[in-house]
Amino acid sequence: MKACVIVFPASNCDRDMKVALEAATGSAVDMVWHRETDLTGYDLVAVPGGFSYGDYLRCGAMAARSPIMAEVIKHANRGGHVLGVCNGFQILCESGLLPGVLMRNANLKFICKDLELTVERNDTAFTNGYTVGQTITFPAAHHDGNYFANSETLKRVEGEGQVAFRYVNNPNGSADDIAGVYNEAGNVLGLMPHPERSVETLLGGLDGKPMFDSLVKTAAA
Amino acid sequence: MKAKVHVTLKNGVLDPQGKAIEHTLHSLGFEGLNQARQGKFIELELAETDPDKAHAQVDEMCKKLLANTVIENYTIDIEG
Amino acid sequence: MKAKVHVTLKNGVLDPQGKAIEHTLHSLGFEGLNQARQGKFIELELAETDPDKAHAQVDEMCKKLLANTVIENYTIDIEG
Amino acid sequence: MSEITPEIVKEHGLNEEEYQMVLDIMGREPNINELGIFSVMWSEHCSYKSSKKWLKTLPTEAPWVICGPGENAGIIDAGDNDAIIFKMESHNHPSYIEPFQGAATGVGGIMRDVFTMGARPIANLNALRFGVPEHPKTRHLVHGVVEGIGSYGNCMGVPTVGGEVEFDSSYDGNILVNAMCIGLAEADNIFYCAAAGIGNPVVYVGSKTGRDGIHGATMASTEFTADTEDKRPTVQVGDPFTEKLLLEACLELMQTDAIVAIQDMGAAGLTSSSFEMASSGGVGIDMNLDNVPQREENMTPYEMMLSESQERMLMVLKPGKEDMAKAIFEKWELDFAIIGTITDTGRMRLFHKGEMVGDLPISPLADASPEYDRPWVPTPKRDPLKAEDVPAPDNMMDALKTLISTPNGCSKRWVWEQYDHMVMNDTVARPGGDAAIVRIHGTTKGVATTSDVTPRYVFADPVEGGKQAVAETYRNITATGATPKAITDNMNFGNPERPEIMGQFVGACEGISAACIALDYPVVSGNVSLYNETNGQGILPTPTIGGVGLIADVSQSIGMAFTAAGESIILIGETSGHLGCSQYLAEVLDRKDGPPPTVDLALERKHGDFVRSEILAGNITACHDLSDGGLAVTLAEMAMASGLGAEISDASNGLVMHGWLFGEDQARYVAITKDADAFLVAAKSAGVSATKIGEIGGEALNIEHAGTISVSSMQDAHEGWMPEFMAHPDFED
Ligand SMILES: Nc1ncnc2c1ncn2[C@@H]1O[C@H](COP(=O)(O)OP(=O)(O)O)[C@@H](O)[C@H]1O
Ligand SMILES: [Mg+2]
Repeated sequence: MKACVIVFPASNCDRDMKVALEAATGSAVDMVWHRETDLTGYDLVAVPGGFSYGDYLRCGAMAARSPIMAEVIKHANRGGHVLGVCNGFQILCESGLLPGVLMRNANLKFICKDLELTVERNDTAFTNGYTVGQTITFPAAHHDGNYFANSETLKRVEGEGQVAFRYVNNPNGSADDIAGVYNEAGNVLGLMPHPERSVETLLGGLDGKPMFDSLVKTAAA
Repeated sequence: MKAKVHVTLKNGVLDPQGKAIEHTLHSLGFEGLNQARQGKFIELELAETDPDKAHAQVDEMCKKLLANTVIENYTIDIEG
Repeated sequence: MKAKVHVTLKNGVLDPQGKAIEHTLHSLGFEGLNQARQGKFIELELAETDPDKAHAQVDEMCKKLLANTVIENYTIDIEG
Repeated sequence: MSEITPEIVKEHGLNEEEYQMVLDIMGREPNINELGIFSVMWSEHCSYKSSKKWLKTLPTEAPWVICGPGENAGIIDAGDNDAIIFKMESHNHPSYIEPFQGAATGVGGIMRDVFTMGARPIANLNALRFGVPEHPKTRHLVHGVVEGIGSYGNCMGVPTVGGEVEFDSSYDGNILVNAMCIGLAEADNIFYCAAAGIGNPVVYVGSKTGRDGIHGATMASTEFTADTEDKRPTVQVGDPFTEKLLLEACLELMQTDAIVAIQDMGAAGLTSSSFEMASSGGVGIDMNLDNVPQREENMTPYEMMLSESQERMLMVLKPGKEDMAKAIFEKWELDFAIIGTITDTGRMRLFHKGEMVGDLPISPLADASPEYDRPWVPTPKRDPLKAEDVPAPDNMMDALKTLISTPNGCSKRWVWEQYDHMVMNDTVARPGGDAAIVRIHGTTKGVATTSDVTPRYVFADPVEGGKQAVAETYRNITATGATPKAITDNMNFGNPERPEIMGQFVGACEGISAACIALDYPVVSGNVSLYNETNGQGILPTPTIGGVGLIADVSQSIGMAFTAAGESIILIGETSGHLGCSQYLAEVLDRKDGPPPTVDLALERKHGDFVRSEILAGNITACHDLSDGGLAVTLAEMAMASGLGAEISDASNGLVMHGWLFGEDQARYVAITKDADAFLVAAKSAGVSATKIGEIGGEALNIEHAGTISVSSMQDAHEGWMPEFMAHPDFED
């Protein structure tokens, strides 16, 4: 699998994502600066966590207007895989690739802790290493993870099976306990918790590994 | 010219900050507060001297960046 | 009654958000933007029916919670 | 008529004697720009005039020390060309005035100190002290400070892995916000501040200069009074987004050979950075202030020289490297301006709009900065307090529950969960244990770190208290399996012009020195914050110690949570039941008398070496040191961290039970082992006192002759206070 990680000004989980992807793919992962304009040749484009543009104005808003995002959208429309984590999820929502928005956590506090999630589907490129209903643990670290969509959109997201993960104990006020969503085609995933922080026993456990392995397997198939 | 932009959440959109303000003001003993909503107030200084053109330019800025029109409304006031 | 509160940074206080907005609007190709400043706009719905009392109450709210008077100014408009 | 009136001199915080020195150095009356420069350069904050004499007595050397105090931060060698760079710094006064921005810019400032030297920050800590919870400002301050620290560190993508939070009435009007940063650099690519190369360009990078924080450095050096309000406009606002860009841009430029010298603009901004660079390099600088990137219109030379706008750096580049450097900073969307030239004049000459607006000799100004031998009196020793003479609690387990649920004894999870403590994916030991551990990226090596001080001990006996602070960091690091290597200190004290306060400072330095020498654990950096007084009431003397240790293989490190039922619980060290100055005395009996425990440094060393070697040999599965609240609290914390209980047998051995359970004798650890017999033999042959006191098991902590308490009820009590306290609304007076 050929993967790259997009770097915006003040992305800060870019290296973590690169390390996780390199461990899974066994090959070098490119870092792509947000001013670049070509994403051909990649199987997976990862939009990492962090504080692009300081989270100023609205989280992800300024990054979503970067030149590279037009290419990310093209890549998604070609059927390529896109994974947005944390700030990456916010950016994908702001760019219109994913439905809904991420608002300030209900208690207005930044929250950093391990969170339990349930896997809603395992028929996507991201999750075929899990079982449906499985409980997994990813660390989360965010200030704006409160998923919101208007009732119509939410109905559609639920109806089309676009919910990827739900929180076991909702930490931030997200609608329907949603922790991650797919686009309609299922090739774009955004989620708040960090699978890339969960690929080593010594750190946050191993529950993130099946996601990366699943992507590699899909790309090879 | 100066432009003043108000960006507010659409009706029905969750407003965690507004909710928290309400909650805190209540616990601080303020009675009779029915609702609080928090929005943004952005002031721009423009080189443009024609009010209509300035308005059009700011409208463009709102659509492209300042507001997320899925959840937010905006209003623009242009001042001498 | 309704109260509209504008909370803005005092003159001379750095506005990192405004700066970033300015910067991004420039890179989106908007020319002639000299400055952007970002503040807050808070709308309150009050049970109070006397404008003066409502004003006094909101002033209190601003001092206690809505504004950080070390670095921010605020203005209050009361509407029918 | 003279431009500089006595009032102006006084406003600049210079006394008559100091002003006479200014006149002597200048050979004429200074203009206002020059006076402003003297004022900040000779402020307590920049000149260390009250503390210098005593700081010089601290031990600063060891074979692994690459750079001791004097530079932006201290540096130790971690092998394989890895250098660990760290320092702690206070932002006490600004945080009291505006908690969010004050704390945030404190974090920003300490990170700049570290990355100026070529290091990528890999861990932050914060040691916080607030007034009592009942004080009307406390909640507001906690709220703002924690949010400010989080907002800055989280945005920077540097994990905040440790710290302290304590409450005491002495901090009611004077909170302490001490921020520490640890960075990782290549040992052969470290950057210093000494300017060199006549004709080389002096370059300004980062944010634009505004009118922020003018006189911030002088403010940090005077007592608070009721009219502090007037100083409010000097508050600086932090911009972590810009700092993150500045970090990446600096590190990128540091991979080239363009930089001769670099210095961050911290307190006293352009003045102190340019003077420090020039005086360490023995050169002069001509500076053209017209080229300084300015955020506001009509800024005067005075304002530009004294501004404390954040997120700025000053560099000297090699000739011809300007364009390449500029391209890097422009890529990162930062200002870049050539504002000066290195000269051989030995003078700082300032130009503005075609005129020379300042002309100062550099080394006389730096060398002549005042140094005081302030009068001091030692703190009187307190009478001994025997455990038998201290009343027992009605119920031991209730007393334990009190100790783990008070503001000072409760869990600080509410705080650290607002800090991203995992970003960079190398946090092997998260907050909540003894020391946090971050792995050195791409290796098996780890850096263990903690911050500690017990101000009530230091107040009662500055010398023993100073030793204890160092010893506690030593134990916290040791308990993870790492070897303590060096410390940074942040000396927070009251008004040094009072002999009792100066005596606390002198005593603490003596104690810290003794401990550093005995433990082979030198001081490599530090910071002094004096005048922490409000209307004549000083804070408890608080010399915060930030300890740093190294471990070769992080997979050998251990935590403090009980590991498995059936494993043996060993108490290491001697217990006399010392209750003077203890948490038990303070929280259960509401008393603060008695002397603090004495610290036997030889014993600390012996026990530390033994525990560490047993951990690395794989003979200890979990370990926790004994500090506040003694044995009972240590056992409770190990139980709460694991959810497992324990059966403890009465090994009080003739001591009163509350002395055995709550005494705070030093040099002690609780270690968990699978093979108690072998462990006790090893301890005996090392000459270390060790006793098996029980076994892990069950769902309660059951202490023979003392009582039982369920682990879950302890957890509820321990986790309860802080969230509940902070859930109340935030009064701003
Ligand atoms: N402000 C803080 N930021 C991060 N971690 C903190 C903070 N305050 C306390 N902690 C963490 O809580 C734990 C307990 O702190 P403390 O009681 O001071 O420990 P000890 O007694 O072992 O020195 C430590 O792991 C410490 O790092
Ligand atoms: Mg401590």
